[in-house]
Amino acid sequence: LLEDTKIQARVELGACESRYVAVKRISQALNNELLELYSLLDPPAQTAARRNGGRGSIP
Amino acid sequence: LLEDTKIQARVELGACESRYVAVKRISQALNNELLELYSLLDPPAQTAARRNGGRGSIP
Amino acid sequence: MADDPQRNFRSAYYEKVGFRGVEEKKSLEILLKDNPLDVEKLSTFSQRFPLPSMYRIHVWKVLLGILPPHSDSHALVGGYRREQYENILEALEAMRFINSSTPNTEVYLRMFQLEGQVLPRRSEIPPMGEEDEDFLSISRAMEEIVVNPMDCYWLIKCFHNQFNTKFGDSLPHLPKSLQHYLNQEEPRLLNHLKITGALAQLPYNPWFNRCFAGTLPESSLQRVWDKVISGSCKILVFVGLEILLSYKIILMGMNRPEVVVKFLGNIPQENTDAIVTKAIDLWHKYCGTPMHSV
Repeated sequence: LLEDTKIQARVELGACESRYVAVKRISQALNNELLELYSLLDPPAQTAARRNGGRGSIP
Repeated sequence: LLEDTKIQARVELGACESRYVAVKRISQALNNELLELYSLLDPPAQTAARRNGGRGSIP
Repeated sequence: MADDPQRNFRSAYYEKVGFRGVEEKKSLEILLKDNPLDVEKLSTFSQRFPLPSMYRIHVWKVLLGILPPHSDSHALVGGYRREQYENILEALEAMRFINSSTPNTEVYLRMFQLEGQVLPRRSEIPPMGEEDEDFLSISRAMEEIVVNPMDCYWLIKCFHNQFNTKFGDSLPHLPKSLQHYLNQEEPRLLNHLKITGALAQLPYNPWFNRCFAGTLPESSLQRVWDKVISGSCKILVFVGLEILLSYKIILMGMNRPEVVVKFLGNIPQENTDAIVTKAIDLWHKYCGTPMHSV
């Protein structure tokens, strides 16, 4: 029964994982599109965008 | 022990779920931002925006 | 073991010379070795004793559910937490909501808003509301206590959420409760505050909604938050009460409510440690030494 519970848990976690990966891809695509669009819109800000692009770069 | 395993699994799934929900909301926010930006652009691009707008709508 | 006279003597001695924490630290270390961690016991410990500063952040993370009780889940869950944090940050940067010069506290607010689906449109960002200011105030204090930005965001978010979920309904009753205990301790002061009209204007929002963030310096504040995070909002009443009692003579000499408000909005920062210690004693006196988190 314990083994059973563990397997079930692993399956559920795997399902959650794949749902996450799917949406993460979408958000990545939107993210890239947004960066691209901004770089077309106002070139001067482009430099700023690239500078800030490094994730986790909170001072 | 069985109860313990169940609790552990629930906590792990909860954390995975929270990460999933967050990325879903990120997609929505990026999508809104893109739509707003496209609407500022010239009309042909606006049409394109409408076409692309569907992209972020996650099932 | 509690009856061991030698041990009691030793504890009393430690207490006198300021080493009271030695035995508490040892018993906390034993609790922290448990796998899975007993969250109930950790709450009770934190209600009864001050947390040693070296374990404070860790215990807060467990009590707020950021770290799971099972140590073999830490790596997995820690990874999820990190990704969640990084994803949000990356999106806000792409949206140009934040950049490298945005203050951390504002970054945390925008992250929190995005997660709560209340991120404003970037073209029409409204001025900060009262709730935003409460969040920022707590963020500023947490930032002084927690060095790592990712830990800091998770702690702010979960502290804020837990506090409002658990105590949201109790918050409106805290001013009445404060009056009740002030009446027990110092009816003359209560009367004076009533007559001058200051009672209705006490800084209830910074005291109760912001849990004294911005009122107390962080070194004192974290000892109050130990109690809040482990399950008590009543402690806030006693900290407010002790502030009033500590400045009784000054307050009795003030006859205009705006003077009282101004004074309490900017209390001297020197003896806040003593105020918190006395507040915790009063809280134990009226509410008992908790065996369970209440």
